[in-house]
Amino acid sequence: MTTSLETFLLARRATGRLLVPYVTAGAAPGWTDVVRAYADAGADAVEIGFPFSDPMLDGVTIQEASDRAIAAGTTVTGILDEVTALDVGVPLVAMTYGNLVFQRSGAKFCAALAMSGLRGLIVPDVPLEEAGELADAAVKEGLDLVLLAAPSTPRARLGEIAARSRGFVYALTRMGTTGERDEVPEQAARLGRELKELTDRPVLFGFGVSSPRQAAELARHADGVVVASALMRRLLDGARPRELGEYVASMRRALD
Amino acid sequence: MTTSLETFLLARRATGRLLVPYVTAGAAPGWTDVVRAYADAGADAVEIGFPFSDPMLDGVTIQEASDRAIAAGTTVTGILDEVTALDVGVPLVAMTYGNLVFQRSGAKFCAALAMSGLRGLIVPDVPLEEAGELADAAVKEGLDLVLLAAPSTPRARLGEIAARSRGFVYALTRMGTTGERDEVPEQAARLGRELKELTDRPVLFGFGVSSPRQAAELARHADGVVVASALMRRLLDGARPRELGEYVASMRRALD
Amino acid sequence: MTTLMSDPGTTGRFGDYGGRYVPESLIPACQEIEAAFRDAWADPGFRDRLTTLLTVYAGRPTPLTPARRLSEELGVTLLLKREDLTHTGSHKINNVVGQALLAQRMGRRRLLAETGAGQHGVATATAAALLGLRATVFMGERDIERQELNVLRMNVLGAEVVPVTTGSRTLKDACNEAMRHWVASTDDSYYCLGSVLGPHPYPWMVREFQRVIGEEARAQCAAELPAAVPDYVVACVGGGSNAAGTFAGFVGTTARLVGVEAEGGAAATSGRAGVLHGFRSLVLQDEHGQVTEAHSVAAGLDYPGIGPEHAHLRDGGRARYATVTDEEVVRALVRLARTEGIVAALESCHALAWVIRAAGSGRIAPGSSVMLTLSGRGDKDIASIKELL
Amino acid sequence: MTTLMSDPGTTGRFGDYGGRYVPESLIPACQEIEAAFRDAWADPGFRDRLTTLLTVYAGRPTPLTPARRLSEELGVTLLLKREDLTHTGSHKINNVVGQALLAQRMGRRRLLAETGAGQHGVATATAAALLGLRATVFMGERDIERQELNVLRMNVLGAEVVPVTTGSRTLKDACNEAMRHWVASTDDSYYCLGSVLGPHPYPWMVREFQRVIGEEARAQCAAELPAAVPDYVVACVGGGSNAAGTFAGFVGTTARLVGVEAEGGAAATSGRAGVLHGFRSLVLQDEHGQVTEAHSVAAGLDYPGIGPEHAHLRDGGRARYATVTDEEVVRALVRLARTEGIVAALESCHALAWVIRAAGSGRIAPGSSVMLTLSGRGDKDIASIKELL
Ligand SMILES: Cc1ncc(COP(=O)(O)O)c(C=O)c1O
Ligand SMILES: Cc1ncc(COP(=O)(O)O)c(C=O)c1O
Repeated sequence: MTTSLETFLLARRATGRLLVPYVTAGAAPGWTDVVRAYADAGADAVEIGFPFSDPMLDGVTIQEASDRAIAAGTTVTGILDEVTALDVGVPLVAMTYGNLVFQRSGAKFCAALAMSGLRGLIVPDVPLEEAGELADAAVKEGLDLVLLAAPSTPRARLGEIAARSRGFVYALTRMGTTGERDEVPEQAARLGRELKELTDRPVLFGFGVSSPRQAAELARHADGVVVASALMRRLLDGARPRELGEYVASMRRALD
Repeated sequence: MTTSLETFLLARRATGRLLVPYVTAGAAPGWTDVVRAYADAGADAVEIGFPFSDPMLDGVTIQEASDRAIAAGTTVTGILDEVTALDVGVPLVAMTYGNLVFQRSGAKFCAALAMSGLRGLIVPDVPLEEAGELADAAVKEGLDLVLLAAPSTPRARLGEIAARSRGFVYALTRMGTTGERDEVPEQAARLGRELKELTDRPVLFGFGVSSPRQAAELARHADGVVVASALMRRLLDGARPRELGEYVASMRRALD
Repeated sequence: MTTLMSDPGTTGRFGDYGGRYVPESLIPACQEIEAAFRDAWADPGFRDRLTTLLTVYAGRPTPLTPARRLSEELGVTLLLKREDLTHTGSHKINNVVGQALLAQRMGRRRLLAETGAGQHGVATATAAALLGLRATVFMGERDIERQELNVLRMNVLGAEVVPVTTGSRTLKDACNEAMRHWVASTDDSYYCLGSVLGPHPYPWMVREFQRVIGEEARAQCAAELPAAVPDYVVACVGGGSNAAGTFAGFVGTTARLVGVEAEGGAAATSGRAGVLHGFRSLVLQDEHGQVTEAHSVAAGLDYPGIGPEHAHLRDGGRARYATVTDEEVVRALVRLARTEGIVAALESCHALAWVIRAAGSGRIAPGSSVMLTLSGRGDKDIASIKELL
Repeated sequence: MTTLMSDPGTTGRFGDYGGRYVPESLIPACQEIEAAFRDAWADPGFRDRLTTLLTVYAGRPTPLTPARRLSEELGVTLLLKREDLTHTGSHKINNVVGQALLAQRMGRRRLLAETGAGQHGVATATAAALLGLRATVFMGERDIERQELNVLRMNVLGAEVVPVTTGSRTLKDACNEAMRHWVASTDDSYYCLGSVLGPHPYPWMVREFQRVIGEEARAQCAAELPAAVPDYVVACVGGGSNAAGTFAGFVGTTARLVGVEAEGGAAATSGRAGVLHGFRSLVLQDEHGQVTEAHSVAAGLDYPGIGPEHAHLRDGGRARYATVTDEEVVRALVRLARTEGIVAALESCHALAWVIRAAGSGRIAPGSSVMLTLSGRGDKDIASIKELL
C-alpha cells in the first residue's frame, strides 16, 4: 500500500464514518493478530501504540498495557520488525511519546517507521511548537504526522493545528486522559463543529469512546472515532483477537 | 530519753567511734524491728528515712526502698505513729526531703517529730541558706537539725556549717549520691580533718560506707559513720532484722 | 523584690518562691554558676557571641506572623511569635546556646541535661556539638520508648542518652538523675537545665536567656499593632521557660499575661507550695506530699511543677494561669494547620486552645489583639496525634 | 540565549533543552501560566506580597552559618546557607509560596502537586492552607509507605493525598499522575510543580522563585568573605531547584558552580537527552528509551531527570556535576551533626559529601572558600538512616 494515510482516509470517508481501533504493541502475545482482526472487522486504519514507561496522556488501562508490553521485552525495533511483515489492507499509524521518537532523532525514527510500512505517527506530548523538525522529517518520509486538538484549544490555534496536521486531526473528546467514560461531552460536539469548519481533513474523535452507541453519537459531530481503552481493557481481561474483532465490528455497524 | 542527740553522741564518743545505721521507714513490714535490731547491735543512734517520691540525693538502693515504702502506703503520720511507740535506748534521727518538711510548715513538722520522740533531723536538700527558719523551729522543739558538709565545701563555709549544725556534722565522703563504693576517697580524709579542726561536735561520715573495713578506715578521720545503702540493699534482698543486726554488729566490732 | 521579672538577688527568691534547695555538695557549683552568669551577662563580649550564634546559627530573630485567616474566624488579631522556626524547632535552643557558652567560659567540657519529650535534649546535644563539648542526656525509659525519633537525633548528634529506670521513668525522674550525676561531676560537667526550674540561678538565668523571645516580640508588636502593645500575651507553661521569656518582654506594659497549662499538669492551678528539684514553687502532690506525675497529650508539659517566678506572678495577679484539655489542644493544632499552614507543637497548641476558647466565649473581647508564642513545631507530634484526628 | 540563567523567552529553551512537551490539552494552561507569571513577576505588588510572606511567614532571610569546626577540619572556609531553617524545613517553601500566590492571582482554587519524599507535598499543603486553597498531592504508593510521617503532615494540613499505584509507584509516576489530573482540571486547578522541571514556564519560574537563595547568599558572602565571592558554590541536585536558585545568585561571578547528584540518580552524569514530563533534558533511560528509576538514600533525589537549565549549564561548562555514594552521604550527615550540631537532609548531605571528598583530595585547594546550600533539615531522615549508623 503506498497511498498516504490521509488520501486513504479521505477515500473511505466518502463512503462512511471512519473507525480507527488501537492496540498496544506487545501487550499480549500475538498482538499482530489483533491488528488483523481489527482490519477484518472493518477498521479504516489501525493505531499501534509503542509502549513508553511514562505515558503521560494515557489512563490506567493503557498504562497497564504499556507496562505489560515493556515487561515482556517489547522494543521499538522489535515492533518495527513485526510490523514490517504485516499487511492488513488498511494503513497502520504509530502512536508513542517524544522520548522514544527522539532517541536518536526524529528523522531517523520517521525513516524507520516508513521503512516498516507505517503511514502515520501520533506523538501526544509533541505539540505544534515542538513539532517543526519532526513534521519536516515525516513529510520527507511520506509519513503523516497527526496533531491533536483539544477542547481547550483556542480557535486561532485550532486553525493552525488543522492546517499543519496530516492524515487526520485527532480531536480530544475531553480534557482528561484516555479511559472509558459514559457521557458524550458537549465540548466534544463544539470542537468537532469548529474543526469541520476549519478543515477538509478527516477529523476523528478519540479518548473515552467506550460503546458503539457513543461512537455513533460522536461520529455525528466529525468524521469518525479512534477507539482505544475500551478495546485494551478487554484485551487485558483476556479477550482473544476474534472477540476484539467482534467488538470492532459492532462499532462498525453502529457507525454505518 | 530526754538528752539531746548531740549530748548523747558526745557521751558515746568519749568511749568509742560512733555508728549510726539507717533504715527507710516502711520499706519492709516490721521495719521497726530493724530499728530495734540496730540498737541491740550497738548503734549509737538510728537514722530513719521518711520516704519521698523524688529523693534527689539518694542512689538506686534507697530510691527503691523509698518507692517500695510509698507504694506500701507509708506516710509521715503513719511513721510518726509507729515511732512514738518505739523506745530503743538510743536517739532516733529523721532523714527526709524538704517537700515533706514544708508540707504545712517547718515548725509543725519539727513539733510533730519531737512529739514522737525523735531527737534529730536531716534534710539534705535544705542547705545552710534555706535552713534558717527550720533551724529555729528545731531548736524550739529540742530537735537537732543536722547539716551536711561536702568535699566541695570551701573552708569558710565549713566553719559556718560546723557552727550551725546540731547533733553532729554529716560529712559526705564523696560528691556522688548515696550508694556503695569500694574506695575510701582521699577527699573524705581531708574533709574529716578540716571539720575536726573546726568543731568539737561529732563528725560522722556518710555515703557509700559499705564494709566494716571501710567504716573503720573512715572513722579514723572523724568520729564515726552513718551506714545506709549497704544495709538497705540487704533489706531489699530479703534480709531479716536479725541478719541486719548482725551486719551492724560486725561494723561495731570493726570500729571498736 | 522591687520590679517584677528583674534580678532576684543572691537568694534567688521570687516572693515566697525560688531559692536553692540542693544538697550541700551542689552549693559551690550553683554559686560558681551564679557568679559566672552575672559576670558573663554583664560582659558585652559574651552578649555579642550569644547574639551572633542566635542570629547566624539558630535563626533569630524569628518572625511574628499575623495569623490572618484564623484571626478573621476568631474576630481578634492574632500574632504568632514563631519559635518553631528556630534551629532544632523550639525555643529551647535560646537557653541552651546561652548555657553552653557559659559552660565553655567556665571551662566545663561536658553538658548534662534532663529531657522529657526530647526537645531540650536535642537542643543540648546540638549546642554541645557546635562548641565541641560532650553531652549526656538523662531521659526516662518510658519517654525513650515514646520519643524514639528524638533519641535517634541525639545519637546522631553524638550525645550519650542515659535511660532512667527509676520512679515513674519520665521527666521528673530524669531531673533527679541528672542532678545526682551532676553532684558527682561538678568539676568537669555543667548541668544545662531546660526550663525556669531548679536551684538559683537557673530560674532567673533561663528566663534571661529566653527574654529574647519577649523583647523581639514586643518590638515586632510595636511595628505591627496600632496600639503598639497587644491586649493579651499568651504562652504555654510546662516548666515555664517560653512563657517567662515572653512575659519578660511585656511585664512592664499593659498587656494581660496568660500562661496556659495542661489540665493534667496544672501546677499553677492545682499545685500546692512545695520543694522539688532545688526550688520552692507550686507542685502537684498528693495529700502526703508525694509528688505526682503530670499527664498531658504534650510530653513537654508533663512536669509536676512550675517555675518559681510564675508562682510569684500568679500570687501577685500580674499573670493569669489557665488550663485546657487534651481534646481542645488537638483541635487547636488541626485548626491552625488548616487555616495557617502551621503545624505547631502540642505544647504550643495549649496557648492557642485557650485563645480559641476565650475568643469564642467573648472573654477576649472582639477586636482585641493577642500575641501568642508558638514555642515549637509539631513534627514530633504528628505520629502521636494520628489516632486522635 | 544571551546571558546565562536569564529569561528563556517564549519557547522556554535553555540551549537544546527545555521546551514544552505536553499534550495539546495543556498548552493553553501553560501559556496562561507563563503570561500570568510574566505579569506577576513584573508587578511590584506581587513581588512585595511574596517577599512579605517569605519574611513574616516562612522565615527568610535564612542565615549563612560559618561551619567553624568542620572548616577547620577540612582546611577550607565552609559557609552553609540554611534553607533547613525555613518553615516546613526545606527550600521547597520558597517556590510553593510563589506559585500559590500566582494560582490565587489566576483565580485557581486548588493546587495539584506531585511529591516523592513528601517535602514538596508538605510545602504545597502548607501554602494551600495559608491562602485558603485546596490541595491534592499525588504520591507513589511505595513512597507513601516509606514516608508515613509526611503523609500525616499533609493530612493534618487538610490536603488530599492520592496514592499512585501505576509504574514504579514512586516520584516519576506521581508526576505522570499529577499531569493527567491537571489535564482534566485546568479550569479550577493549578499544577504546583516542585522543581525546575516540567513544561515551560516551570523550569524558569521555579528557578526565579528559588533565586532568593542565591541572592541572599551572595550578599551574605560579600559581608562574610574577604574576597566577597566564594571560590566554590555547591548544591545538591534532584530536579535541581535548590541548585538553580543558588547558582542564579552566583552565575555572574567567578565562583565555580558544582551540582552534586546521587550516584544512583545521576542524570547529569549518566543520563542521555530525552523528553520526560514536558521538557527535554538529560534523563536516565535504558538503551530502548524507557525511563529508569533513580535510586538513592535520599528520596528527594530519586528523580530520573535533571532540570533542563542544568543540562545546558553542564554542556556549556559553566557548572560541573559530580556524584557521591550513599555511604559518603550518610557519613557526611553524621559528621556535620557532630561538628556543627546540624542534622541536615540526606539530599543536602550530597553537596557536603562532595565538599568533604574534594577538600580531602586537594581538589578544593586548602584555604578556599565554599558556599554550600543546605537545602533542608534531616528530621525526616533520622529513622531511615538508623540502620546505617
Ligand atoms: C515546644 C515546647 N514548648 C513548650 C515546652 C514547655 O517548656 P517551657 O514551659 O519551659 O517553655 C516544651 C518542653 O519540652 C516544648 O518542647
Ligand atoms: C531537602 C531537599 N533538598 C533537595 C531536594 C531536591 O530537589 P531540588 O533538586 O529540586 O532542589 C529535595 C526534594 O525533595 C529536598 O527535599
